[in-house]
Amino acid sequence: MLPNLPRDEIKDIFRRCLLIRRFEESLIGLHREGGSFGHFHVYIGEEVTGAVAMRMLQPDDKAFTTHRNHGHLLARGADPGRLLAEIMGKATGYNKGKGGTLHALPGELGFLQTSAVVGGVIPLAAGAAYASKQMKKDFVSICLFGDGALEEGAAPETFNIAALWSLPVIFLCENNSLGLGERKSSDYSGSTNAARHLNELVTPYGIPSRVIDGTDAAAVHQAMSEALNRARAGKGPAFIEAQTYRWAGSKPLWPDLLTGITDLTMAWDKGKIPQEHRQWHEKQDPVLRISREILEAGHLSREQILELDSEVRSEIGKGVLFAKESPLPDPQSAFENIFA
Amino acid sequence: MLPNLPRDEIKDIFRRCLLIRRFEESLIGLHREGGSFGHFHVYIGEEVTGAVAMRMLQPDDKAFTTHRNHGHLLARGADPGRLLAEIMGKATGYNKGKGGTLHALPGELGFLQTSAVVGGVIPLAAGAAYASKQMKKDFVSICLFGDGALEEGAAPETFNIAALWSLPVIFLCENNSLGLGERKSSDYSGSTNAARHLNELVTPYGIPSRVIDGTDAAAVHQAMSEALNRARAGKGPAFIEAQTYRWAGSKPLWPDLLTGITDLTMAWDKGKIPQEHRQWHEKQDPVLRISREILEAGHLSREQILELDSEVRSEIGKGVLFAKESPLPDPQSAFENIFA
Amino acid sequence: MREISYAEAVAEALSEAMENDPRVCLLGSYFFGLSPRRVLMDELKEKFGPSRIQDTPISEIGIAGIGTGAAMAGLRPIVDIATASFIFQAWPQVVNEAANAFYMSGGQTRVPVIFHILHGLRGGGAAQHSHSPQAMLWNAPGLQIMLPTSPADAKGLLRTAIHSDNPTVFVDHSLLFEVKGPVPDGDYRVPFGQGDVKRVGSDVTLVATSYMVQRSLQVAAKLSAEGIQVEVVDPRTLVPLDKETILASVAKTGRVVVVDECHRSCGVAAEISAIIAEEGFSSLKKPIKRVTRADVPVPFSRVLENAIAPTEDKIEAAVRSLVS
Amino acid sequence: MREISYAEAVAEALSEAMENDPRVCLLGSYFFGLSPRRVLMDELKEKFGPSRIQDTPISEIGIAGIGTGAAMAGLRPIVDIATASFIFQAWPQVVNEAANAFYMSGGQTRVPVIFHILHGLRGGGAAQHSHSPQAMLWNAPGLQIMLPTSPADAKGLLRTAIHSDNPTVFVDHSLLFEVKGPVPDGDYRVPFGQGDVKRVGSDVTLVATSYMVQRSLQVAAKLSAEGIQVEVVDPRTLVPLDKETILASVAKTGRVVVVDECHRSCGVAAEISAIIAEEGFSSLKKPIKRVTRADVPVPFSRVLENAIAPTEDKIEAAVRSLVS
Ligand SMILES: Cc1ncc(C[n+]2csc(CCOP(=O)(O)OP(=O)(O)O)c2C)c(N)n1
Ligand SMILES: Cc1ncc(C[n+]2csc(CCOP(=O)(O)OP(=O)(O)O)c2C)c(N)n1
Ligand SMILES: [Mg+2]
Ligand SMILES: [Mg+2]
Repeated sequence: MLPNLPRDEIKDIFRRCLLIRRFEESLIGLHREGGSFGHFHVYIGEEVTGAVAMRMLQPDDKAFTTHRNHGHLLARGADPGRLLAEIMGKATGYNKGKGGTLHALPGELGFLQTSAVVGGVIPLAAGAAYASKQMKKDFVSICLFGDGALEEGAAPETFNIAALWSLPVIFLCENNSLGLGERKSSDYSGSTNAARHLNELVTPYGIPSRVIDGTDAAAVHQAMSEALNRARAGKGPAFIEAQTYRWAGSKPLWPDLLTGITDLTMAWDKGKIPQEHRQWHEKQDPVLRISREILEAGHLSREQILELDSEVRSEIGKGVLFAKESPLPDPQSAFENIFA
Repeated sequence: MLPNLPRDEIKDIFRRCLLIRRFEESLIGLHREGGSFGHFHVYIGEEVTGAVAMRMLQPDDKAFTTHRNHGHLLARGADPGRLLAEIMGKATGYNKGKGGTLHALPGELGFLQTSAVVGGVIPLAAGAAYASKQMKKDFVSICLFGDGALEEGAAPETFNIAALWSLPVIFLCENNSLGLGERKSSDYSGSTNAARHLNELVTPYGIPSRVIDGTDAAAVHQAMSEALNRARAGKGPAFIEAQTYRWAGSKPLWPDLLTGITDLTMAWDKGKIPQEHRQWHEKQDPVLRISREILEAGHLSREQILELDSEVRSEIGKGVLFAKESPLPDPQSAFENIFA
Repeated sequence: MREISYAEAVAEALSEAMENDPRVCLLGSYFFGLSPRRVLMDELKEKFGPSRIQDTPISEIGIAGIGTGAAMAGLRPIVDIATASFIFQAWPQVVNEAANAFYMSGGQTRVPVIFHILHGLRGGGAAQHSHSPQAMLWNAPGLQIMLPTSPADAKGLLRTAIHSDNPTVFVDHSLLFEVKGPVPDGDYRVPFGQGDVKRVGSDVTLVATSYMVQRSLQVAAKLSAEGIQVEVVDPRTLVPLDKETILASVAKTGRVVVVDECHRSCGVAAEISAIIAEEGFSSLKKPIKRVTRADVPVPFSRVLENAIAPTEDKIEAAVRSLVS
Repeated sequence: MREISYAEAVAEALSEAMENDPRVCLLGSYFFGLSPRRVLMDELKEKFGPSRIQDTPISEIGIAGIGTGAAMAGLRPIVDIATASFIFQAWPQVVNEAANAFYMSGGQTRVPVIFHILHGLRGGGAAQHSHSPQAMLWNAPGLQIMLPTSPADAKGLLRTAIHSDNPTVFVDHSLLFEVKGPVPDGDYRVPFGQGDVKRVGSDVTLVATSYMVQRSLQVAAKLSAEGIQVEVVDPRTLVPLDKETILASVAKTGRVVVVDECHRSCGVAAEISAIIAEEGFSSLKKPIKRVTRADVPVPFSRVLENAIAPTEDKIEAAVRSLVS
């Protein structure tokens, strides 16, 4: 479902979804072409969660994200060119090529740390919330992390403290393990948790939680509204588990565009949906889902959707060009920024 | 209440309680006299939990304990002399003077590690249980730890794994924070947990738990029986929270015999109970409580109780003598036992 | 100048910093361990209350991370880990989050956090409570490391740390608490990266850190009576390190003993020795000696602890071996 | 003799050990990381099943502790931490429980556990995935440390580790997986504490560990053409360390470069340098040089990573500086 928001805002959410999807597709393409930018993770399948949640933040709210950050950064307004440049290790990247995909950080947008250590950002995000409280500021802190982070001890330590000190922090756990069993062989890992319901892990600490379908824009909007209100009212932390299906292209090594470059016309033309990955295109793909919902609600026509998409594609295209043409950093710059 | 056991066994439990109490009292006395044996922690107030639980173990069950270990070791049969020698850093101590109070370890009794790192033994104990399962042995593993350990991330990580792998481990959490508020100033710490009920921390993982009065011998016996049966039947871990009141003499620095050398006649002669610490003597002291219960049940007469006590005292006295007369280790032995 | 104890100097620095800047706060309050000086912390708590001096659960990785994240968002927290051995619980946050944040963000995220640890052999701490993790920390770039040894240095360095935008580890030692010395008035600071020659001498250089400076001064005083003039160099901070002061002393004496309380292998003394062996080689007249904690887990019994510790006897013997 | 790859040699050692001893098992199965060689692990899993090769949650301190506790109770587990940086999560269990157990129990509790880590610069790992924690581990007495560099050493050392009653860290490097070499048949073992001269030379000694041995051999081959004869010494284990082989080589050449991938300060090279500066001083003709990773968090971009890495160019330059 769509949140009850004006058309412009819905369009904006949709635009962000497309931006993320087209960015990731381009990235996978660039890697195929032989770009060497280390192991990376894409946000395909989780776009709606990020697009809805991140735009609800105020400019001075703080955000913390993980190895699977591209969607979060783009959803909050990161420039695709500078992000891509960072992923390609270029001097013009957000981190001057020092971070890469694992640590890409548009600091000007209120991101404070992108940590590739599973669970690493959980205490950090609570810390920013602690700062807000101590300095009597209004900002809240949002912590984005995967289901796997709940297997790390840093998570419950932080839940305890965040609850004890009523910190204005939102724990947004993106559980992308749906459709996976336990971790298999050297496969990319899925949740390995004895807890049947991950949100119950915060219940003993008295932290309220919501379990939502992360591809349902209305649900994300509703859960975030509640959590933000709670945090801003000084009532303490909240936990949201946004469930999404694991995209088939998430491979242990490199993401693989198994489901193809997204064809938005599949949203209204079922005949275009191929037999392979039919579930994905019909039910799980959040970009196709929100396209259908927007059509049905009459916010945009088919043509308008395709037009928006081509705008987005050309924006991404410019970003790709910018990143490709950007220079590599000066080797000597490796010795800068060790200390402030 | 007393467990439904033959008189001899009840007497044995009682004897262990007395042994622990008299040991700790002597230790505090020795420290007063100027013994220098580092910071130590006593088990006063928790005797019944240890005395009942430890004697239920089979010889090849494995046990892991903490900085507050004296009671556990003695309850499972440690020699007071060798334990005291260890605490005094003597060559005849269980660890040849290398461990001291914090790491005292009668290995021959199935203790594998005494860790003074809060939470340190929790994964270790699950590990011994894993070994039992892997090697298709019957032994179970018991993990003794305080309420504070639940604030460490190692605890939930282990609960998750122990549950997932159905490990034969018993988590016996001795919550001695009753009667304390949150940790105060530089006071000895009490539980600082947002969870109102500590046992609920294991519930999400599907680990069954019991909350019991740790001074109630029958309750300890019942909870341990269930947990042992479960573990031996291959049904996985169990969690027991044994609640006791914090003994007034637990100081941040050195334990202080604020409640005096225990006068067992207070068990039947209320008139002897002084105004100060009345609650302790009347309600909280597990040794006085079990004395009263034994009297009431007719297992032992007043005289028999006092006789047992004086036997115990003389045993402790011998231990003290042994420890005092034992030699210090040869300085060169510091360089032995680094590797097996 | 006023003479006060090291512990008082630290407490003064904390008190003044908290008065002057509402962003300065403490997470954890065992700054003075269980020493008698912990009354100083009680006084600070009285003065500033729990909103500024926050007691915490036993959750080192959580608290270190919260301090780090708070620093990223503009607070200037001092995270008190107390016994240094338990910074291991916080290791991922200290060495992999706090230390890396500024660099890996390309200079965007500043982390003005201080981690306070009480390191070293304290008598009976045994294997699990006696660590000196400063060598491991030095191997994690991005952290500043201060190890004051006098009241004036303690106050002046702590002030510098509090005003720094970088994560700093305050490597403290409870055996220093009662050391007395003159402390200047006013808002003086001791800059990082500036070593101090704690005693001038011409025969042998003793490079020592933290409590080992005190031991080295004792040995120097004793040997001076015999005509052996020992120079005691105290780097005061490891990151940044004042190599020049060390190398200048070695250039003068040609003989050097490095004294340090870490375990020997890859300890602080190893690094200082390696620097001298590379950059001060031409002035060396004798092998570089190290006096360190032996590569042995710390035993409990005092006689054993002593056997593995960098004691005055061992420092003295090392110096003598270079001048005989 | 058969020629196989390093990765195959490791897989053989694991397979044979699990066949021969039901107590040997694996906790975690990213032994070959995400390299193409991970098919070897898939084969082992096929052969031994999940009861012997257990996948785990993302819970390093839990798993390291469970491996340690299991070892205490008689199992012989191999705990695979995979990327070395995440052994920091397990730090308290590795350095404060496993390392200390035998000693602090006065020789009662044996801990036959192996921790496997993939360390080092792997190209694009950036600040949080590229650690070489062997120096920090060396500073924690009670741990054996092996760093094989050839297929034969890998198999032979791993066998020794599996039969040892002490905790061992297997410091592995994914850039070694494809190195090929002869591997003897049968149950041979490579003893711990016995270094290996990987190339004989008379002019300069290169002491190198892990993947740096391969780089050093490249440089030695190149310089040999110019008449500079470099001896490459590979200690193979840090704990125990074969000082004799290192010192004998230095006695012969009088010139030494220590090469190592840890961050510079308090790294492995620092320790080896300090040992030589103390015990091999009289044979030194030149300062002891170190080529290490710089004291900089690891940057992502390859050009930057290269700038801080101990590359062949830098090794060559260091050697040349000693012979010019
Ligand atoms: C502490 C730590 N352990 C292991 C890893 C290796 N690792 C990288 S991503 C990943 C899976 C993370 O799963 P999840 O948190 O659910 O995020 P997802 O990738 O599914 O979005 C693992 C195990 C790591 N980065 N950090
Ligand atoms: C990891 C760690 N952090 C801090 C300490 C210091 N410490 C020693 S005992 C203790 C309190 C432990 O409380 P609890 O686990 O409830 O045990 P109790 O002493 O109450 O029996 C603390 C914080 C420690 N030993 N280990
Ligand atoms: Mg996930
Ligand atoms: Mg307690």
